[in-house]
Amino acid sequence: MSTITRNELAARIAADIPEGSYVNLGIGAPTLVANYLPDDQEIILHTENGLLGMGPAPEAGRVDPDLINAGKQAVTALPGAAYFHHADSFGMMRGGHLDVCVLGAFQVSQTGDLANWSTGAPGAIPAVGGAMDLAIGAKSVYVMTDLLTKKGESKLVAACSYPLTGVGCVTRVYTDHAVFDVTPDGFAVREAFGDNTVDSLAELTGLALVDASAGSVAGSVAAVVADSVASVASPEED
Amino acid sequence: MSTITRNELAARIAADIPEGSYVNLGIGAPTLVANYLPDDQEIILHTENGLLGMGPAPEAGRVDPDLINAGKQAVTALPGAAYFHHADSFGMMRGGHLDVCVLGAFQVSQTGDLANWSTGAPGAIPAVGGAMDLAIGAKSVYVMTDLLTKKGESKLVAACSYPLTGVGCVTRVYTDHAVFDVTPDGFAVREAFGDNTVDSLAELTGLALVDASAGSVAGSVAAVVADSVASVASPEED
Amino acid sequence: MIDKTVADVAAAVAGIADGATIMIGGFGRAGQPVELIDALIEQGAGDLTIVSNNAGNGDVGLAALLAKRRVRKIICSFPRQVDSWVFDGLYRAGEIELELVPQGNLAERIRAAGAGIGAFFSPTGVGTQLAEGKEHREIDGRRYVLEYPITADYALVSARQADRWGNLVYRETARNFGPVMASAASTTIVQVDEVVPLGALDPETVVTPGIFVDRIVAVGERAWLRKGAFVGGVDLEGDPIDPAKEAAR
Amino acid sequence: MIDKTVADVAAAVAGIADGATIMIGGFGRAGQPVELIDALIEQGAGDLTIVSNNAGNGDVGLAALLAKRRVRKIICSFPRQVDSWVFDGLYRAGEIELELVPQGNLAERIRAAGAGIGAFFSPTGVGTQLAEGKEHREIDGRRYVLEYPITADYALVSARQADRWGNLVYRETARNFGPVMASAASTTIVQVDEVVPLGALDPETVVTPGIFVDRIVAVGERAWLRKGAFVGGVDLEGDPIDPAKEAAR
Repeated sequence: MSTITRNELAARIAADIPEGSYVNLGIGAPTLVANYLPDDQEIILHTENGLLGMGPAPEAGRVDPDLINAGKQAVTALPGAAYFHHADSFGMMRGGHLDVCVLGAFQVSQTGDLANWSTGAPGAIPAVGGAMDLAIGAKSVYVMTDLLTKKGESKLVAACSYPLTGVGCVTRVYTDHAVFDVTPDGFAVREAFGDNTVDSLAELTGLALVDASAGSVAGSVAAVVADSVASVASPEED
Repeated sequence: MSTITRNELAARIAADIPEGSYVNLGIGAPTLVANYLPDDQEIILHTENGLLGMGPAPEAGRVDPDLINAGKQAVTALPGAAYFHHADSFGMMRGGHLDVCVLGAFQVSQTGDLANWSTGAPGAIPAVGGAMDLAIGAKSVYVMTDLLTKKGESKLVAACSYPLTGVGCVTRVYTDHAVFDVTPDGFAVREAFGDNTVDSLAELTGLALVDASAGSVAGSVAAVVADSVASVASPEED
Repeated sequence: MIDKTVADVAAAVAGIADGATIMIGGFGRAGQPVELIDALIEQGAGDLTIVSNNAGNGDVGLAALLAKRRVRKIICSFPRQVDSWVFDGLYRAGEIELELVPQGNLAERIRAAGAGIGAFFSPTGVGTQLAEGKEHREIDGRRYVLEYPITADYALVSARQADRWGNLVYRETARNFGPVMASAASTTIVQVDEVVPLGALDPETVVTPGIFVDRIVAVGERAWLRKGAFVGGVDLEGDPIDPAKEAAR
Repeated sequence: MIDKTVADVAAAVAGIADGATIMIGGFGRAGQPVELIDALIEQGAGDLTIVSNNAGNGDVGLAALLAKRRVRKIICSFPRQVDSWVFDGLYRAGEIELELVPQGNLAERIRAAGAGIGAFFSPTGVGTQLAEGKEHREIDGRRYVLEYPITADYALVSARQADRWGNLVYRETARNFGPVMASAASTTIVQVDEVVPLGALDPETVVTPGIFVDRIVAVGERAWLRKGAFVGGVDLEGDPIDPAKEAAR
């Protein structure tokens, strides 16, 4: 089936974020979403290491090592920014003040469980960072991921086999094949890209899916996307 | 027996506070201690409504209603001051960062329980403010009070009959008759003023007292104090 | 463009319904959002639960709201003051419910609500009437009492300056409960002396980031600041030692 | 006169004993007190427990301390980074103990230690391996895990400026863990770019009040600030998306 590129997916997610939202883009691929936020709207980015009003990467030669994002990349601060310490920053997340957070994933279960911090592989060095705080730390938790692993297995699952990051925390999953909402009845297909259908997605995932796509495709970024072979993986796999 | 004045007692307490201490002086009579802190030493005053480095009352005509102490009196801020919000301010107290806090009392028990917020009288309007936080909020909790009530009853007691402010929290009691340490063996007379003796204090309080005064009177402010009739009451009685 | 400023205090308090829980900032008169409270009185919502350190001073602000019988219950630490006669009368008449909370527990419970903490063990109040019936636990040799968050539908806060994103700075000890209350309410409404352009506030010195703020209204400089940094003659009521009383002892 | 400044970094870390628990500020390299860590290496204390968000970057600072085998255990949230090879090697060899804590719980546990909170219920980590064996409770329909304070004998913190009373201001996201660690340790040691006269810091903008600070040492402006507010060519390692890896997918 056809897929959209990582950048197309980032644009698709960006289109769902209303002006005035407070948004945390995690690390890795989700940070691409920032590139597609409309220039004429104000959407305020949070980075959990202590900044609201994060701006884009600095110009070459203007790197400031004291000003970084959660991925430890150089960033800038916009007019209207504010700095704060870690307890305040994570209180902001835990207290439910962020509107949207976009995360990568290894697996998402049909009850909204998220696994994105550890493969549980023996000998792997564990590292969690802010993953568990982010997973429970926004009004809407969006996952950005390929639908399938490199081995072709579905990342949408009945129950996660990888160690959990959070329980019942995911609101919506944006994949290269389709957008899924987590509902009390399981995954609902909100929008299928290209030639994907609810039936074909059900076959790929091995899950019973709800059809919630009626009318939702029109006007979306993805509606015009044809076959693309780029993959959208979560950076936590690296 | 002879007693010292409220101001003499404030001076006596001030003499026990080393340079560099972080000190909270409660409200009412304990605030007099500030008048006797030596001008050539730096002792940093905390007021729990959000200021470290509190200075004296402003000159007439220079009252700033945004700058008040815990008793809601106008104060000033010294060079080196810092403002903070209530959760930070009470965290500072609760976390044991203050060296000394000086409080008034209705009663102090020989195990160091403090009662200073409520007489428990029927119909009284209860108000606690920061009393319970202060009681447990310093490395040394000093009480400043008359030894006797207006009816002649001892404020040092075997067990408090008034509602408690804190349990086992008092370090030392400065009264108009004598200074008492709270010890595992009960009250120990650290210093007796004028013609007070351990025996006479035991009679006044009706408590068995430890004599810990040997050598501690010499050179103290109180040693030169003769009969004084001024009383030292706790403001919370008002 | 994000612009949280509203035209006037009436717009600021629009939509507050009967039965709402409202946090009101301030310690005594410092930081008390008097203009917002006046607007709330005008707006008319009643049967309110108020969370505030004190229970009103004199006949203005919170005291005036109480006098209008709009408040069913107040959660506070220090209702009784030299100038709390409005509350005193209602309380004695059994016409207002009081939940008394030690001041630090009040601040921390509000902070917990804003920071997503489910409950916390505090050493304050252990062994006292105010901890009776609450869960106790000994941790590492010290006794603690379990305290729960205090949330609210609205917070009314007074600050010095805001930008249109809602970033706030305060002034001196008027900061007091503002930052924690702003974080704990579903809708935070702030009155400021002035709104400044976006970027005018140094991001290092913002005390309340705009994420916690929903509506901003400029009310002009407060009366005592109009003639400069200080004024005399302001009726600053304290909890003073009464010299007459003291002399009579 | 209160003067918390000390002459040099050796004086700043004097007295740290074997077996001490030490908090080290910083998120990656931002705010990492490299000069104090170097002094600690020189000073020689070992068998340490370190509390820090990361477990060292490259071969300097915390990584160098680890490489000297001075650290028995580390409590952190994110040890594995692109440049954490020193930690990685020790961990794989079983030569360092790791307590992994979600980043927000780490910050809040440190804050709790500083603020005298006995324990708190956090929603972070519920249902995960990192909450296994811990007490859980449902409060108001949500599940929480009970987390305890993390205290320390020392905190090593990097800040922008201090006065002699120990008031601190930070710079940008280098603030990160500094304020909470300063509040949580028995002895807080701070390296700053510069010490300014008492009164030079605006009391409205002090981030860490001096009450939390014991020793201050000026280490001069950090390398990347020497030529102005920005420099190029600094080896700023991130956790980047590796373009080569990405292309190969």
